[in-house]
Amino acid sequence: MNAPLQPHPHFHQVDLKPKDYKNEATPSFWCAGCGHYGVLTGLLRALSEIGVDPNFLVSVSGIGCSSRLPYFVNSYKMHTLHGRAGPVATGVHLARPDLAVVVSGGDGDGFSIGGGHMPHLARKNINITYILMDNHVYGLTKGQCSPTSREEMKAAVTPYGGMEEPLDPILYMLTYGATYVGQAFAGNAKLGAQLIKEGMEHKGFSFINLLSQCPSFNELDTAVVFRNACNQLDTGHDITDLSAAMQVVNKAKQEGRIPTGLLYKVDRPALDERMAALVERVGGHKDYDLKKIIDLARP
Amino acid sequence: MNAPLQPHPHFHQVDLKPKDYKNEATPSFWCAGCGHYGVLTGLLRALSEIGVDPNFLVSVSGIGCSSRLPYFVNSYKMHTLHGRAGPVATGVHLARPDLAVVVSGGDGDGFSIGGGHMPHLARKNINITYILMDNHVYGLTKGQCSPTSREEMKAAVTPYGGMEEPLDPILYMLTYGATYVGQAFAGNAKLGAQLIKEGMEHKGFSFINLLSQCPSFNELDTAVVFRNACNQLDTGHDITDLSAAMQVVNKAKQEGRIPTGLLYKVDRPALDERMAALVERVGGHKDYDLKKIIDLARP
Amino acid sequence: MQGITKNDLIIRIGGEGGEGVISVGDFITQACARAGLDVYTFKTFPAEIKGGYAMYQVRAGTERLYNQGDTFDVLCAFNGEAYNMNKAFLKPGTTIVYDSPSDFTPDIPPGVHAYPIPMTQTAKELNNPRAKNMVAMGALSVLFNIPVESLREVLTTKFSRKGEDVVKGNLAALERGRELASALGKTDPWTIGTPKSKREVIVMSGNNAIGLGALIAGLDFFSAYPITPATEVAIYVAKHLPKRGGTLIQAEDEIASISQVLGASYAGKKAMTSTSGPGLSLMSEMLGMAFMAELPCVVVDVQRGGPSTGLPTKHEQSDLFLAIHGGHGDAGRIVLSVESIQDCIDLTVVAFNLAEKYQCPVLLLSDGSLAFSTQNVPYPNPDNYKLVERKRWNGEGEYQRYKFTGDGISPMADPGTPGGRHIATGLEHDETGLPSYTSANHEAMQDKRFRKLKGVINDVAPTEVDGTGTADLGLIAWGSTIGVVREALQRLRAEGYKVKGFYPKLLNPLPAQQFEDFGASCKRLLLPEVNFQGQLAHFVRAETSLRPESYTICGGMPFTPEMIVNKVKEILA
Amino acid sequence: MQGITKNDLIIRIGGEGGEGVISVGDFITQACARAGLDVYTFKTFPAEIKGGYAMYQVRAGTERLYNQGDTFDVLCAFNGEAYNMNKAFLKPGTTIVYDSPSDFTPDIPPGVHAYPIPMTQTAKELNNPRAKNMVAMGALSVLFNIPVESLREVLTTKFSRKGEDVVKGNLAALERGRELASALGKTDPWTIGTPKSKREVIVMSGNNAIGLGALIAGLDFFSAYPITPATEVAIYVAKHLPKRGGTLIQAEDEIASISQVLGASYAGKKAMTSTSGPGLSLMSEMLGMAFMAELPCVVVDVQRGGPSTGLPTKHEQSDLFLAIHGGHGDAGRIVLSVESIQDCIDLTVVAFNLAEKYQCPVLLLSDGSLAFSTQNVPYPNPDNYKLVERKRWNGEGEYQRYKFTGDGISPMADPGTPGGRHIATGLEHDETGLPSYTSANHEAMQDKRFRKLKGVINDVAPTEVDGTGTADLGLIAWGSTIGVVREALQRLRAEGYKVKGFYPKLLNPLPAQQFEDFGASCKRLLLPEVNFQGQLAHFVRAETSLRPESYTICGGMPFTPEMIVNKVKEILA
Ligand SMILES: Cc1ncc(C[n+]2csc(CCOP(=O)(O)OP(=O)(O)O)c2C)c(N)n1
Ligand SMILES: Cc1ncc(C[n+]2csc(CCOP(=O)(O)OP(=O)(O)O)c2C)c(N)n1
Ligand code: SF4
Ligand code: SF4
Ligand SMILES: [Mg+2]
Ligand SMILES: [Mg+2]
Repeated sequence: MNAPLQPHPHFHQVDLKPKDYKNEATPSFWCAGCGHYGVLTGLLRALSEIGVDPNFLVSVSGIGCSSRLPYFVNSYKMHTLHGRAGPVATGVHLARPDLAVVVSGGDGDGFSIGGGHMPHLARKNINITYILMDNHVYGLTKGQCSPTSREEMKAAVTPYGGMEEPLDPILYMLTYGATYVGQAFAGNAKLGAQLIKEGMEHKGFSFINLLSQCPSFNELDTAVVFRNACNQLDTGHDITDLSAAMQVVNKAKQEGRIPTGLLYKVDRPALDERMAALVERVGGHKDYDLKKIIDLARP
Repeated sequence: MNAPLQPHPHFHQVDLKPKDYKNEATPSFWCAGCGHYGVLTGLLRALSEIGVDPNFLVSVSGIGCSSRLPYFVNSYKMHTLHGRAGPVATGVHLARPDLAVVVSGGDGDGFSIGGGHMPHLARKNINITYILMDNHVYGLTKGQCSPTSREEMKAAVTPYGGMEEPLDPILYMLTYGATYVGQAFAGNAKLGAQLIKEGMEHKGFSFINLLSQCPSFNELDTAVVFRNACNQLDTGHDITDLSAAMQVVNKAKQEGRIPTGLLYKVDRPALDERMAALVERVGGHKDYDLKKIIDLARP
Repeated sequence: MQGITKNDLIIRIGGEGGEGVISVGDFITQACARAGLDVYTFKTFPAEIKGGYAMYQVRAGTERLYNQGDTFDVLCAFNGEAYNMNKAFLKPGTTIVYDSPSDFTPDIPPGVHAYPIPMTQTAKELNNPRAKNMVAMGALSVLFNIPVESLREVLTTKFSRKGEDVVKGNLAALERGRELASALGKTDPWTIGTPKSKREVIVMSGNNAIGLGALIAGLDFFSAYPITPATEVAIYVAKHLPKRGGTLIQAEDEIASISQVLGASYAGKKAMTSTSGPGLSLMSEMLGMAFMAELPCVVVDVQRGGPSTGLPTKHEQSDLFLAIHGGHGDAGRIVLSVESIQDCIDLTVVAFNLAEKYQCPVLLLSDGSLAFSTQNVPYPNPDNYKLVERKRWNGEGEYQRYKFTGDGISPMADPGTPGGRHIATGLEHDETGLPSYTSANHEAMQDKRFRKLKGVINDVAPTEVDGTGTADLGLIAWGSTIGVVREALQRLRAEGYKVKGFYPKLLNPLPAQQFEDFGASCKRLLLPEVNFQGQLAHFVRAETSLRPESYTICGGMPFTPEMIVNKVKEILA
Repeated sequence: MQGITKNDLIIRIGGEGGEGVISVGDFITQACARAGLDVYTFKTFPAEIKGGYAMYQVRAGTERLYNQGDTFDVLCAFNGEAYNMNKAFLKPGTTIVYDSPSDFTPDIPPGVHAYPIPMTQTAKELNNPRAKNMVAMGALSVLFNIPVESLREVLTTKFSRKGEDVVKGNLAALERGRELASALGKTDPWTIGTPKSKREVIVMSGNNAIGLGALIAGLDFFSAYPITPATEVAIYVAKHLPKRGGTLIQAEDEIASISQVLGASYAGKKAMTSTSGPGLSLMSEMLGMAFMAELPCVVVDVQRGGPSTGLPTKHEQSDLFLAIHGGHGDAGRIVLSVESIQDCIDLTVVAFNLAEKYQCPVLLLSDGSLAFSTQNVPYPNPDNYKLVERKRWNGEGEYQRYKFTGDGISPMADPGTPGGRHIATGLEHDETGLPSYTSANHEAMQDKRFRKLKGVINDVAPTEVDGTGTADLGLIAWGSTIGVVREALQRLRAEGYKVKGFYPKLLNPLPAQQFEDFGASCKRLLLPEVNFQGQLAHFVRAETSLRPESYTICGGMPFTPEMIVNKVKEILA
C-alpha cells in the first residue's frame, strides 16, 4: 500500500471522535447483522481521522437500504433518487469545491439504474469519494438479483435462478478511469476506514467497493463467505499500473477470490481544478461586468 | 484472427448482393465524406456474405446521424430514442430469437445517454450485433464533445476546449463481458464487413467499433488521422485472453494507436438460450393449461 | 357499530413483523374463503425492512364486500406496539384479544370487550415459541366462529411442505388456543356469519391478479425493474410465464424495461411492464415513442404515496396527471384504472385488447392498497375472455405501415412477413414510415393517431351507474375508492338519502357524455380521491361541463366508508 | 398586402444551406437594427445536416414588431429550390429577386414584380464565388432601401476577423450588387421605412436571450445535454459563464443534468438546465424530487414538434401538459412561458427569482420559433433587475429545514453554515427532514409545499389585457403566439372589430381570477395555440369557469396574423 497522504488543504478541519460523526437522532433502519453497519463504522472512523468539519461535509446517496447511510452521519446530506447520487454529488462538488463530498449506495443503485453515470464520474475525475455498499442483492425491495448477484442466485424475480454474469465494480472503475480504486470487506472496518480516508484525501474520483452482507435476502454471499473470499493484495502490487490492476481482478475472479486493499491510484487533474483554471484563463470573476457581455449583442 | 465460423442455423438465408440490401427509397441524409457511408457499405457486404433474409433481419438504432443507418437498409427496422437502441433490440431479440438483430448508433448515443444499458447487453450476452459508429463527436446536434472526443477538442458547448478523458468503447466492452469484440476504421469496409459478418454469426453479444470520421464537426479526428492510427492486431494475438486484450488496448492508447481486427471472442450461453432452457425445464409451452396456474390461487 | 344487522366482521391483527401476523391473516382469509364467505383484506407494512409494526386486517362476511371497512370490530394485539397503534380505535362495542401475560397491559376502555390469551406463554409451554400466532388464531376461531375445519385444512396444506412435525405442532397450538378461548365467557356480539354455500373461488392479491390477467390475455414478454409496491406483479409473472413459454427479464432500469417491451411488441408479441410512480416518470419519453410509432404495450402503475420517493409503502391515487399528461408533444395514451381484484384480472385483459387494437400504450392504474389486498373472486374461466389480436396486414398490395385509414388503424406486419418490411420510428413520418416534416403530413398523422382513440369508449363497458332516478348527491369515484363509495352509498340509502354513484374505469379518453348524463341526474356532485390536487376532478372539469366538488385526502391510507358517509351527510345537511 | 399603409417590410431569403442565406439575413437584420429599425427574424433549417433548403425571413419596420408576419413581401431566391418552395406565396404585388442566369427560370405570375440579378455569375466574375450572397445583398439594399451604411459597417466588423482582403472582397461584391440593381427599374412599392431615431438596442435570438437572462439573474451553475432546438442556450452560457466565475458542464444525459443542477442548488447556488421535450420527459422523476426536497432550480424547455422525436427542428407549443403535470404523485412546479426575446431575458430572471423564493422547480417554456428568431430589444441594464435570493436561516434557535411556517416557505441553510446541517430528501419527511409516513405529517407537508405556491400569482406581473371595454371576442394566447395575436388584433380593430387579447405568461399556478375577469369582458373566447390537443384550453377549462373555443394548428410553423384575422372574422361573421 502507498504511503499515507497529506490531507488536502481544502478540508475544513476539526478534531472529533468517530461517534461525534454519528447522527443519533435517526432511528435504526437496517436489519440486525446487516453489513451496512460496518460501512458506517468505517466511514465514521475515516471522517474522524481526517478531521473533516461536518459542516463542510456533504453525504449523498440514492435509494436502497445502503442509501439510508447519510441519515446516520452528522453532516449536510442528500437522500436523492435511485441511481442518481453520482450526478447529484457532482453538482454539489462542482458548485462548491470547498465541500467534501461522499457518496454511498448499493450495487443496484450504482450499477443497475445508476450505471450510466458511473463512467462519467470517473473519466471526468470528479473529486468526490464513492463508497459502494455491495451486498450482491437488492435489499430494500426485498431480495431481487442485482448486477453483482451470483449467476445461480434464486431471488424474487428469478425464482428458477438467475441467468446473468455478475459484474465486477472494481474492474469497471479501473476501466472508467477512476483515479483511486480500493476494495474491502465491510466487516473489516479498519481497512474500510483506511481506504475511505485515503480516498477522500485523494484529489480526484475515488471509488471504494465494500462487500457488505445482506443476511435478510442474500443467503449465498454471507459475511463468512465474503470474509473468506477477501484477500489482501500482495505488497508488491504496483498501484500505478492499470493493466496489472485489471489482471489482478481478472485472475481473482477466475479463482473465486476478492482482492482487497488499494488497487490503483494515479494523479490526474480533477474537473474542478480544470474549471478553475479556465475561469482564470478567461479572467473570470463574480463581478465581471455583465455589460461587456451584453455589448457583444449590439447590432 | 480466428477461423471462419459456421453461419448460425437460425439465420433465414437467401442469396442477395450487397446492393440488394440497400434501401434506395430513402433520400440521402449524411454529409459528403461522412464516415458513416463506410459503415453502411461494410454492413451491406456482411449481410450479403451471410445471406441474411431481409425479412428476418431487424436493424435497430437510437438517435444521431449514425442512427439514420437503418433507413438505408432493406430489413425490418426501428429508429428509436437517443440511447435506447440496446434495450429495444434486446426486446426484439428475446421475443423472437429467430430474428437477426443489428444495432447501429453513435458514440454519444451508445456511451453517453445510452451508457447505462451497455454493460447489461454484454453481461447478459444478448445475441445481437452492436455496431458503434464512432466519430468522436455529436454530429446530429452539430458538434459537441462526445464521450470519445479528444480531451482538447473545442466544440459548441466547450468553446475553450474540453476537459474530459475520452473513453475507449473497446476497453469498456471487454470489461462488460461482450463475447465478441472487434474494431476497424469505417473506411476499411473490407475489415468492417468481415467483423460484422463474424459478429453476426457469433452466438452472443458482439460489439464492433467502427471509427468513422465526421468531416463537418470533427476537425481533429479526420479520415486520415483515423486511417493512420488504425493498426491491425498482431497475428499472434490470443483472442481468448481477456487480460491480454485489455493490455493491448491500454498500450495502444498510450501510444496513440487504435488496434483493429478481432480483439476478443469467447463462447458463453446467450440469454435466449438460457431462457429457452428454463422454459424446457418447467415444461413450458404456449398451450400450457392456464387453469393449472389459476388453481394455485384456490383458498 | 353494534349488532345483529352487521353481516360481516373485521378482525385486525397487529404485531411485530416476523411474529406471524401475516400468516394468521392469510390463514383466516383462506379459511373463510374456502368456507364460502366473502373476504377483503388489507395490510400495512413496516417502514423497516425487518421488524417494525405489521398489520393485517381481515374482513369476512356473507354479503359481497367492497372494501376494507371502517377500522375494526376485533383487534388482536400480539404486542404492546400493536395495542398502542390501535387503542384510539377501541370504541365501545369493539373487542380486543391480546397476549397476556406479556410486556403490556392494555387499558380497556369502558364498553370494550377484552379477552386476554396467554399466546407467548402457551407457545413456550408447547415448546414451540414460533407458534404464538397459532395460539392466537385458535382463540380467534372459537371467539368469532371462524370456520375451523377450513382453518385446519389450509394450515395443513401450507405447512405440509415443511414436514408432518411442523403441521402437528401448529395444529396443537391452534387447538390449545381454542381451549383457552373456550374457557373464557364470550361477552361481545361479534361472530362471522354462516356461509350461504361453497363457491368456486380463488383468493388473490391485486398484484397477483394483474399477473394472472396478463397470462389470460396472452402475455408473451414481460420486463420490469423492482419497485414497491409493484414488484409482486413481476414475481407472479416470473413464476408462471415460463410455463406458458413466455419470456421475462429484469431490466437494469425502467427505461430499459419499457424499451424492451416496445422491442418485443414490434417483434409481434404481447408485452408489458409494471412499475410504480418513479418508474412511470422515467418511462415518459419512451411512452411517447410508443404512441408515435404505434406500438402496442401495457404498462401497469401500482401507485404509491408521492411526490418523489414519497411514502413507498403507502396508498395514494396520485399518478393520474402523469398517466394522462406525462409526455412531451401531444402524446396520447389510453388510461384504465382498477377498482377490485376482479378488475385486476379483467381490466388487464381489456388493457391488452385495447393496446393490440389501437396500437398504442395502455396504462393500467392500480394502487398501494389493492396491491396487497386479497379478495375472493369467482374462479375465472380463461375461455370466457375475448382476446383481441392486432390487425395484421393481409399481404395485399404495397404495404404501408402508417397507411391513412378511416379509423386511423393501420395493419401491422410482424418481422418475417414477406413484403411487410417497414420502420417503426419516433420521427414524424409519412405512410411508409419515412421521415416527413411537412405541415400537412404532421397534421394528418396527429389526426390519425388521435382519431384512433375515439373508438376506445365503445370498446369498454359503459361506466357503471350505482343507483337510479335523481339524486341529491352523485359521487364519482375511481380506483379502489369505488369500493368504499359503494358501501357508503348502501348505508346512506338505508338511511333514506338519495345518492348515486358513478364509477369510471376508463379515464382517458374520458367518456365525457356518460359523465354528462350522470351529472344531469344529480343535483350536486362529489368526487372523493386519495391525492392532494383532486386529479380526476381536474379532468372532469376540463373535459365535461361538470364541476364536481373535490374531497381529497392524502394520508397514505384509503378512504373508509364512514368517511364518505359523514362527508355526504355534511354536504346534504 | 399593397401599399403605403404598411410600415414594415418582410424579405425572405431562400437557398441551399451553405450558400450564405443565414449570413445575408443576419447582416440585413443587424444593419436595420443598427439604423434604428425594429426587426423580427424567422428561420427554418434543413432536415439534413448540411445542404438542403435554408430560409431566413427578415421583417423590419418603423413600428414595434411582434412576429414574423404573414409570408413575405419580397422573396430573394438563391436557387431553384428556394423558388419552388415559395412560388405558392408569390401573390400579385409581391416581389421576387432571383439569381439569373441560373439553374432555374421562375415563372413570374401576373402582378408579381421580378428582379433578376446575376448573383452566381457576378461572384464568379469577381473571382469570389462565395460572395454570391453579398451580390444579392447589395441588390436588395438598393431595391428596398436597406440602410447601406449600416450594412457596410456590420459586414466590415464581421469579416475583419478574417483579414482585410476578405472584407474588401465582400464589400466589392456588395457594391457590384448595388450597381446591378440600380440598373433595373424599380416597379414595386416595397421599401424599408426610415428609422425614427437610433436607439440603444441589442439583437439576440431567443436562446441567447435566455442565456443572458440567466447571467443577469446571477446564474452560478449550468448543466445540460445537447438537444435541438435548445443547444444554443448552453452554447451561449458556455461562452460567458466562465467570465462570471460560474461552472458549466455538459452531462451524459438529461437525467444527469437535472441531478447536477439539484446538487448545485443544495450547495447554495443558482442553477439551471435547458432542454427540449424529450429531455424534459426524462427529467420528470428528478423534478418531483426538486419539489419534494424543496430545491430551487430553473429548467428551460425550448419546445419542438412532437410527440417523441417528432419534428426536431420545427415549432410547436405542445409541452404544456408535461410541464404542468409531468410527474408522479402530486408534484408541483411553477410554469412560465415567454412571448418574445424581451421575455426571454426578463422572464428568465423572474424564473430564477421564483425558484429562489419558493424553493421549487420553475419551468420556462420557449419554443422552436423563438429559439432562433432574433429581435431587437432595448439595451438591458442589469442593474434594473431586482434579484431575489433564497431565504436563508438566520442562525437563531434549532434549525429545521422543513419547518412549518405561515407561508410554507422554510429558510434554507447552505452547506458550511454552522448548526444548519440537514438532509434534502425525496422521502416524505418531518420538519427536520427525517422520514415520516404518518397521515397527519404527509397531509401537512403536501399542504405546505402547495401553499407556498399560492404567493406566486402576486409575484408575477398581472396578465396583460390587450384592449378595453367589452369585446365580441376575446383571444387568449401564450408563448410566441401572443405576438401574432397582438398584430391580428390591431388589424381587426382597424377594421372595426371589437376584440381583446389576454396574454398569460404564468401558466401554473394559473391566475384563475384574472382569467375570469377577462372572460367576463368578452362575449366569446378563442384560444389559438400550436398543438394538437388544445393544451392551454384544457387548463383554462379545468381551472376556471371559462370555455374558450380552441383554435389549434400543428404543422410545425407558427400562426400568422392573417390566420388569426381570418379565424376571428369567420367566428364573428
Ligand atoms: C426509479 C426507481 N425504481 C425502482 C426503485 C425501487 N428500488 C428501491 S431501492 C432498489 C434497489 C436496492 O438495491 P441496492 O441499490 O443494491 O441497495 P441495497 O438495498 O441492497 O442496499 C430498488 C430497485 C426506486 N426507488 N426508484
Ligand atoms: C433525450 C434526447 N436528448 C438529446 C437528444 C439530441 N441528440 C440527438 S443525436 C445526439 C447526439 C448525436 O451524437 P452521436 O450519438 O455520436 O451520433 P452522430 O450524430 O455523431 O452519428 C443528441 C445529443 C435527443 N434526440 N434526445
Ligand atoms: S434487507 Fe439486507 S441490506 Fe437491507 S437492511 Fe436488511 S440486511 Fe441490510
Ligand atoms: S454531421 Fe458528421 S456525422 Fe453527421 S452526417 Fe455530417 S459528417 Fe456525418
Ligand atoms: Mg444491494
Ligand atoms: Mg458521434
